[in-house]
Amino acid sequence: MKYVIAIIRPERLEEVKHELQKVEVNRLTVSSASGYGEQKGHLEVYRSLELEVNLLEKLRLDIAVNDDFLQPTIEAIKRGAKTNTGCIGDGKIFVLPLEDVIRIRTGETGSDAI
Amino acid sequence: MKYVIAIIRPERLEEVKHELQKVEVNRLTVSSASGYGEQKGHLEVYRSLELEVNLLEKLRLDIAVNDDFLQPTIEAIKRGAKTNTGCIGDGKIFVLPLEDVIRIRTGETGSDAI
Amino acid sequence: MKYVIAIIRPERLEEVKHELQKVEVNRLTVSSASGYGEQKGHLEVYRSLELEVNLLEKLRLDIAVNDDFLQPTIEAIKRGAKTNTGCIGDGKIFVLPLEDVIRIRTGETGSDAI
Amino acid sequence: MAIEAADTAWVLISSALVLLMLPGLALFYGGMVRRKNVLSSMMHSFVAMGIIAVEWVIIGYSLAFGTGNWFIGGLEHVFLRGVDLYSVSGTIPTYAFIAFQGMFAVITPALISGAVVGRIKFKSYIAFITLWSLIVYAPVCHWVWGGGFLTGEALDFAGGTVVHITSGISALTILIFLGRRKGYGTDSIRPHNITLTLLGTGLLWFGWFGFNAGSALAADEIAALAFMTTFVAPAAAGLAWMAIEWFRTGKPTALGFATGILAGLVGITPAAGFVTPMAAIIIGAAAGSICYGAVVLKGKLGYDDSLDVFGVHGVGGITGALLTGVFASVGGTGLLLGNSHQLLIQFEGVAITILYAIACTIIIGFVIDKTMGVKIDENAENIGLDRTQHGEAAYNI
Amino acid sequence: MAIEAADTAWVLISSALVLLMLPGLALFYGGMVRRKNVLSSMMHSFVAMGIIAVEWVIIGYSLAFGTGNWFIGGLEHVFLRGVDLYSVSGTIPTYAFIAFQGMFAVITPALISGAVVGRIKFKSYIAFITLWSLIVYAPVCHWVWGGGFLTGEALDFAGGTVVHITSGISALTILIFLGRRKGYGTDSIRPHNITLTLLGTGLLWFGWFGFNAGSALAADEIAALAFMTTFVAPAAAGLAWMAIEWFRTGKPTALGFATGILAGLVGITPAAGFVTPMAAIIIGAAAGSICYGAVVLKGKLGYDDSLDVFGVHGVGGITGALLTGVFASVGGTGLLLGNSHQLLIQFEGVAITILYAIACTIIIGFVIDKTMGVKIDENAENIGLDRTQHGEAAYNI
Amino acid sequence: MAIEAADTAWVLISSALVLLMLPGLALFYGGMVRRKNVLSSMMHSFVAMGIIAVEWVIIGYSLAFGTGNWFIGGLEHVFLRGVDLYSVSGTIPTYAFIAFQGMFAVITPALISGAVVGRIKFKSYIAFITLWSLIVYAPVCHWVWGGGFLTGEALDFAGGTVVHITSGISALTILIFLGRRKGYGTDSIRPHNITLTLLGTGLLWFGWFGFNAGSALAADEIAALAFMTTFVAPAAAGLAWMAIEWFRTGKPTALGFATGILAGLVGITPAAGFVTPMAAIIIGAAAGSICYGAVVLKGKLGYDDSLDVFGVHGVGGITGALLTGVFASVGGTGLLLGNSHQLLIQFEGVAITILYAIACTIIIGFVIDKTMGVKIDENAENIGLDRTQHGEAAYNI
Ligand SMILES: Nc1ncnc2c1ncn2[C@@H]1O[C@H](COP(=O)(O)OP(=O)(O)O)[C@@H](O)[C@H]1O
Ligand SMILES: Nc1ncnc2c1ncn2[C@@H]1O[C@H](COP(=O)(O)OP(=O)(O)O)[C@@H](O)[C@H]1O
Ligand SMILES: Nc1ncnc2c1ncn2[C@@H]1O[C@H](COP(=O)(O)OP(=O)(O)O)[C@@H](O)[C@H]1O
Repeated sequence: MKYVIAIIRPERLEEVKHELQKVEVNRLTVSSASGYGEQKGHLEVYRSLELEVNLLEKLRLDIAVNDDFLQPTIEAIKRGAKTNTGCIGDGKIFVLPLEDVIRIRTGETGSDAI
Repeated sequence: MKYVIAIIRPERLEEVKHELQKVEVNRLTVSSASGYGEQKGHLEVYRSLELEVNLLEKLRLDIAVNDDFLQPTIEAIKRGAKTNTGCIGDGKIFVLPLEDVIRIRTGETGSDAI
Repeated sequence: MKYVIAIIRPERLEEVKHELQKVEVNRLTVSSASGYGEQKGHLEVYRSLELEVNLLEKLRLDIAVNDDFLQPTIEAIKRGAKTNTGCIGDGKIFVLPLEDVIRIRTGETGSDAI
Repeated sequence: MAIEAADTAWVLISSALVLLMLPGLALFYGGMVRRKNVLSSMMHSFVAMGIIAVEWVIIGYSLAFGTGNWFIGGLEHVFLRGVDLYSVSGTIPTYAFIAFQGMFAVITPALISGAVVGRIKFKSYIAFITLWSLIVYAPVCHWVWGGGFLTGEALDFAGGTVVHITSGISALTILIFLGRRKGYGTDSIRPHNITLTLLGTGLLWFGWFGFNAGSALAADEIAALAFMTTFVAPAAAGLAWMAIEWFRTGKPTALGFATGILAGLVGITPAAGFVTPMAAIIIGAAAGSICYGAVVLKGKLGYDDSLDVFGVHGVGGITGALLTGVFASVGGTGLLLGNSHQLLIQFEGVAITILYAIACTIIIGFVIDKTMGVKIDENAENIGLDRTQHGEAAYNI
Repeated sequence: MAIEAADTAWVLISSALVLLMLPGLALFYGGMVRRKNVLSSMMHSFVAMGIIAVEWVIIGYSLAFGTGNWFIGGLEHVFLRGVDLYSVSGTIPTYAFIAFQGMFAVITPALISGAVVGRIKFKSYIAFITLWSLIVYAPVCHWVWGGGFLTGEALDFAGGTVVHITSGISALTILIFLGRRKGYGTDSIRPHNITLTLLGTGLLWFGWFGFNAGSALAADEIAALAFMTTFVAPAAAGLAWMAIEWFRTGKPTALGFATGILAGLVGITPAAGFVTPMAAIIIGAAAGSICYGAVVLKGKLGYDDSLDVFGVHGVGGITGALLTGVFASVGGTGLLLGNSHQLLIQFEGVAITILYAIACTIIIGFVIDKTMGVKIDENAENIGLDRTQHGEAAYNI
Repeated sequence: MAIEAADTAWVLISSALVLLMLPGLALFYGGMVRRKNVLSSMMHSFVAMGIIAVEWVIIGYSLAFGTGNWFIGGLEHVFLRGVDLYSVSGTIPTYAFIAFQGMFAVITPALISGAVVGRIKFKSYIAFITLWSLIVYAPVCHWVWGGGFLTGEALDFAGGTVVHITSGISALTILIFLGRRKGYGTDSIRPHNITLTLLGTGLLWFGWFGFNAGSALAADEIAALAFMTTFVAPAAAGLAWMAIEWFRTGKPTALGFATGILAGLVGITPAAGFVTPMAAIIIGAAAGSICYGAVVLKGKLGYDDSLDVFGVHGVGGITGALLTGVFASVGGTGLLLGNSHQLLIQFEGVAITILYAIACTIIIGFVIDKTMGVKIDENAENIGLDRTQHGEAAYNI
C-alpha cells in the first residue's frame, strides 16, 4: 500500500477529483497549504508597494491506495492538475510507503480498509 | 518507530485525546482537513438550494510513536473516534514507517526523541 | 529520498527558510497545525477566566529531499527553529522514507523531480 | 421659501443611512460568495459608490429630476447648474434632496451585482452600471418621482418599482450573457462567511430606515409610520421565510432568515408610508413567502441568479408594488378601500417597468458583450476574480 | 397637540440606532463563541428582531403602555388598535414612540442569549423569549415607565432595571435548566473571533447613544446630557476594567476592555439623564470594576454564564440603578444631595424586579423543559448548534 | 438664548456618527495588519476612546475651547466647571458641543496608530496619545477653532489641519523612534483580511458625514452642502486612485479603491462647507491622485509608515487645506475668486502646524523612549503584539 501526497493548485481540485473518480479512487483527504518552490515572480501590489509573493496557496491531497491503484492514481492526478501551459507551480506528487490502514468504524485493517 | 496519521470527526477530538492520554501518548499534532469518502448524502440547504455536501470537515492527527506504543495508540484512537452508531465517516488510521525523529531543543534523535 | 516533516514555532518560519536557503533547499510546503506536547502552562485569560492552553499554534513544514541533502536540511531546520533559550516547544523533525516523487509539469520522477 | 431645520436633519441623516447600505450590501453579498471572489463582489458595491455618485451630480440628477418630458428629465441641471446653497426642494435644501436621491441612484445598480458574481469582468461591470444608471434608472426614476407619466399615479413610496423591480429584472436579464458559474449546484459553491452576510443584513435593515422613512422627506407623521412599517414588515417576512423553510427542510437557517428579512424590506418599500403597521405585517409575510417560492423555483429551473437578486428584489418589489395597491390606506387608497383602479395603475407601472428594464438590459448587455466581453474565461473563473481582476487575496496569513 | 419635527427626527434616528444594537449584540456574542456555534448565537439576536417586533405591535405594547393597573397595562391597544397616523405621545407621533419602545423590547430578551449559547435548543429559545417578553418584560416595563407602581418613583432613565436587571437576572436563572457547556473551563472553549466582538462593541456603543439619549424623547438639553454621560461612562469603565486586569494578570486584553465598555454602558443606562458627566465617570468606573469582580467570582463559583450576561448586565444594571439613587442631581435628587429616600426606592425597585424575574424565569424554564426540553443532547453539543440546529456552517472554503 | 432642537438633534447624531468612526478605523487598520497584530491594532483605536474621552472632559476641552490666549485655552472648564445643563453654545446645548468636539479629540491620535502597528509597546502608545492630545491636539484645536490666532483666519471646516495634518505629520515623525517592522517589504507582511478594511472604509465614510456635515453645528444649508461634498469628493478620489493604479499596475485593487476613498474624505474635510460640489469633485480627484503619489514615494524611500498615515492623512490634509484656499466660494473666498490672500493664510496655517507637530512629537517620543521605551523587542515582534502585549489571540478554533 502507498500513501500518496500531492501538492496541487487550488483551482485544479475539481478536475483532479474528477479524474480520480474515473479511475475509481473515491476517497481522499484535502488540506490547505502554502508552497514555496521554483514558482516565483508572482507580484502583488498593496497600495503600490510591490511584493514578490513566494508563499503560494496550494492544496495538499492525501490518498492512501493499494499498490495496483498507484499508477492510475498518479496518472489521474497528473491529468487533472496540469494546466494547459504546463507552468511552474503545477505541483508535485510524493509516494510514501504505507504499512497499515485501519477503518475505525469496522476495525478492518490492511488493503481492505483503504 | 511509526508515524500514525488519523483522520477523525472534529467533534471526537476531546475523546480521542482523552483515550490517548490514558495510554500515555501525550504528544500529537492536529490539523484541519476536508475529507471525501464513502460518507455522502449529508445535505445542506442554502436558500432552498440543496447541495449534497461530500467535502466534510475532518481533523487530522499526526502521532509519532515507538513501536511498542503503536497498538495501544491505534486502539485508543479507535475507542475515542468511534461514534455510538459506528457510522460511515468515523475515520481512518494510517500507519507509516518512521526512520528518525529529532527533538530540536535538545538535539536528541531516535526513539528517545519521540 | 526522504520526506521530512518538521513542526516548528510559527514565529521561526522566516529564520528556518533562511537557513534552508543557505543549504540550497528551496522547495517546501507549509501548513498550519496545532500541537499538543510537553509544552504546557501557557496561560490565557479570557475575562478573568484562566485557561491553560495546551493546544498551541504550530507550523508544519514538509520537505522532500534527496538523501545527501537530509543531514544539511535537518541541521538547517535546527539552527533556524531553536530559540535562544532552547525552550520546550521548539519543535520536532520527523524523517520518513520517500519512494517516489513526480513533478506534474514535466512528468519527471525520482530524485530529479525533487 | 425657508427650509425646515428638522426636516433637513432628518433627510441628511437618512441619506447617510442609505449610504451605509452600500457596505451593508457588500457584506451581504460578499459573505455568500466563495473566498476567492469576496473582494470582487464587495468592489461591485464600492465602485458603484464611486461611479454613480459622480455620474449623478454630473448628469443623472438632471435626467431624473429635471423638468424634461413624460419620459425623461431635461439637461438643465447638468453639473448641478442652477442649484446653489439656497435652492430649496420642499422644506429642505436642494443639496440635501440631491444627496438623498443620489444614494438611491448608487444602490440600485449595485443590487444587480449579486446575480453576476464570480464571472463578470470588472471593467464590463463598470461599463454596465454606468450605462444602466443613465438608460434604465434615470428614466424610471423620472417616470415615478421626477414628473414623468407615473408621477402622482402609481404609488411607490420609497422605490419598489424604481429601485427593486428595475434591478431585480435587469439582474435576471443580464444572465443571458453570463450563464452559470462553473460548478453551480455542487458543494464547492457555498457561502464562505455567513457572519458577514448577517452583519450585512443588520446594516441593510438599519440603513433601510433612512431609505423608507427618509422618503417622507420630512420628520413628520408619515416618516414615523414608514419607520414603523419598516420595523415590522421585515420581522414578519423573516419569520415567514423561517417557518416555511423549517417546515420544508427541517432546519431554520440563518441565511434563510436573513434573506427573509431582506425580502420583507423590499416588499414594504413601495408601501412604507401608505399602509398601517398591521398591513405591513401582512405585506412582509407575503413578501417573505413569495420570495421563498421564487428562490425555490430558481433552484428548479436551474438558472444561476447567484445571490437571488431577481428572487428577492424583483419578486419582492413586484409583490410590494401590487400589495400597495391593495392595502394603501394612508395618503392613497387601495383595493381594500374599494379603489380597484389603484391596483390597476400599480400593475401597469410594474409591467411597463419590467418590459423597459428587460429591453434596455439586453441592449446594454449585447453592446458590452460584443465590445469588451462580459464573462471572464474559465481559467480566471477557476482562480477567482479577486486574484485575476484585482490582483489581491482577501485573506492572508 | 402638534408634534415637534425635531423631536420626531431624534426619536426616529434613535430607534434606528437601537435596532442596530441587535446586529451589534449578535457580533459581540458571536465572536466569543466557538466557530461551530457562531450562527446559532447570532440567530438568537436576529430571531428576536423577528419575533418580538411582531409580538410587540400585536400585544406587548398594549401590555406595557396600555392604561391597565399598577401591575400591567390593558388590552386596549392590542393590534395597535386606537393608534393612528395622528396619534401623539408627548411631542412625537405615537408610532415613533411605539417603534422606539419596541426596540427596547426586542433587545432585552436577546441579551439573555449570551448565557445559553452552545447548548440551548433553538425552538426552546424561541419559546422562551416569546413567553419571557410577555411575562417578564411587559410588566416590568409597565411598572417603571408605563404607569405602573414604580413610575415616577424609581429613577430609571433608559432601562437599567427594565432592560438590564431583568435580562441579567433571568440569564443566571435559566442556567438551572442548562448547566454548563461540555468542556467548560478548558482551552477548547475560546472566543473564535475577537475582531467580531470588538466590532460588536463599537456598534453597541454607537447604538447606545440612541438608547440613552433617545430616551429623553426630545432633542433637548436632557438628550445632550444623556449623550455626554453615555460618552464618558463607558470610557471610564473600559479604563477601570483594563487597569484592574493589567494589574492582576499582567496583560490588558482587548476582550476585557470591550467588556468594560459594555459594563459602563449598562451602568450609566439608568442614570444617563439624571447625573452630571463627572458623576458619570465615577459610575462608569464603578460599573467596570464591580462587573470585573462579578466575572471573576463567576469563574471561581464555576457556573457557566457563558458570556457573562449576569456579570455585566445583571450586576452592571444593579450598580447603575443604585448609583443613580446616589448621584442623581438633574431632574431628580439622590443621596449626595441629601435625598436618601431615593436610594431606598431604587433599592426597592431593584429587589422587586430581581425576585419577579427569578420567579417567572423558573416557571417559564420549567414549563419549556418539561414540554420540549431546553438543552440539546451531548452529541449535538459536540457537533455544534450551527450544524445541528440550523443545518449550516458559518465558514466554508 | 434658547437652543434649537433640530440643530441639537443634528449635532448629537453627528457626534454618534463620529464615534462610530473609531471602530471603523479599528477595522480599517486591523484588516491591513497581520493576524498576529490585529487586536493590538484595533485596541489602539479603542483605547483612545477610553483615554481621550476622559481626558477631554477633565482638561482637554478647557485647553482647546477655554478663553485663554492666542496659543492655548484656559483652565476655567477643567472638570467641565462652569458648564451645566442649560449652558448653550451657538444654538445647541454646550454638552452637545463638548461631546461633538470630544469625538474629534478621540479620533485624531487614533489615526496616528496606523504608522506604528506591529512594533509599539502598548503602554508607550497609551503614554504617547495621552501626552500628544494635550500638547499637540489641544493647542492646534485652540488656534484654529477655539479662539486662537488662526481662528477666523485659516479656513478649516472640519479639521483638515486640526485633525489630519497634525496626526499625519506626527505619524511620520514618531517613526524616528520605531524604525521598520521586521520583514518589511516581503510577502510575509500582507493585509490579513481586506474585508475588514472595506467594512471599515464604509463605516468611516458613513461617520464622516457626521464629521463634516455636523461641523456646520446646525441643520442648515451649510450642513447640506458639506454633506453633498462629502458624498462626491471621496467618490472622485476613489475613482482617481483606481484609475492611476489600474493604468500603472494593470489591476484596480479593492484596497487601493478604499484608500482612495479615505484620501478623498481627508481632502474634502477642510473644504467641506466652503466649496461647491463640483469643486469637491476636483479636490477629491486631486487628493486621490496626490496621496497615491505620496504612497508610491514612501515605497521608494523605504520608510515604514505601515498603513500610510502620512501618505493619506498628512498629504491629504495638506492638499485639502491648500485647495480650500483655492476653491473656497461659500462663506469665504479663495484664489479662484481672486482672494490670493486666503491661500497664503492656508499655507501659513499648514506650515506652522507641521513644524509644531514635528517638534512636539520628537520631544514626546524622546521622553517616552528614554523612560519606558517605544519599540518592543524582536522576539515579541516575531510572536506578535496580540500575544505579547495583550495575552490574546484574535482567532481561535
Ligand atoms: N521538495 C519539495 N518538498 C516539499 N514540497 C515541495 C517540494 N517541491 C515542490 N513542493 C511543493 O509543490 C509546489 C509546486 O512546486 P513547483 O514550484 O511547481 O515545483 P517545480 O518547479 O519543481 O515543478 C510547491 O509550491 C511546494 O508546495
Ligand atoms: N484511502 C484514503 N485516503 C485518504 N484519505 C482517506 C481514505 N479513506 C478515507 N479517508 C479519509 O477518512 C475520512 C473518513 O472516511 P470514511 O468516509 O468514513 O471512510 P470509510 O467509509 O472507508 O470508513 C474521509 O473523509 C477521508 O478524509
Ligand atoms: N510524538 C509526536 N507526534 C506528533 N507530533 C509531535 C510529537 N512530539 C512533538 N510533536 C509536535 O511538536 C510540537 C513541539 O513539541 P514539544 O512540546 O516541544 O516536544 P518536546 O517537549 O518533546 O520537545 C508539539 O506541539 C507537537 O505538535
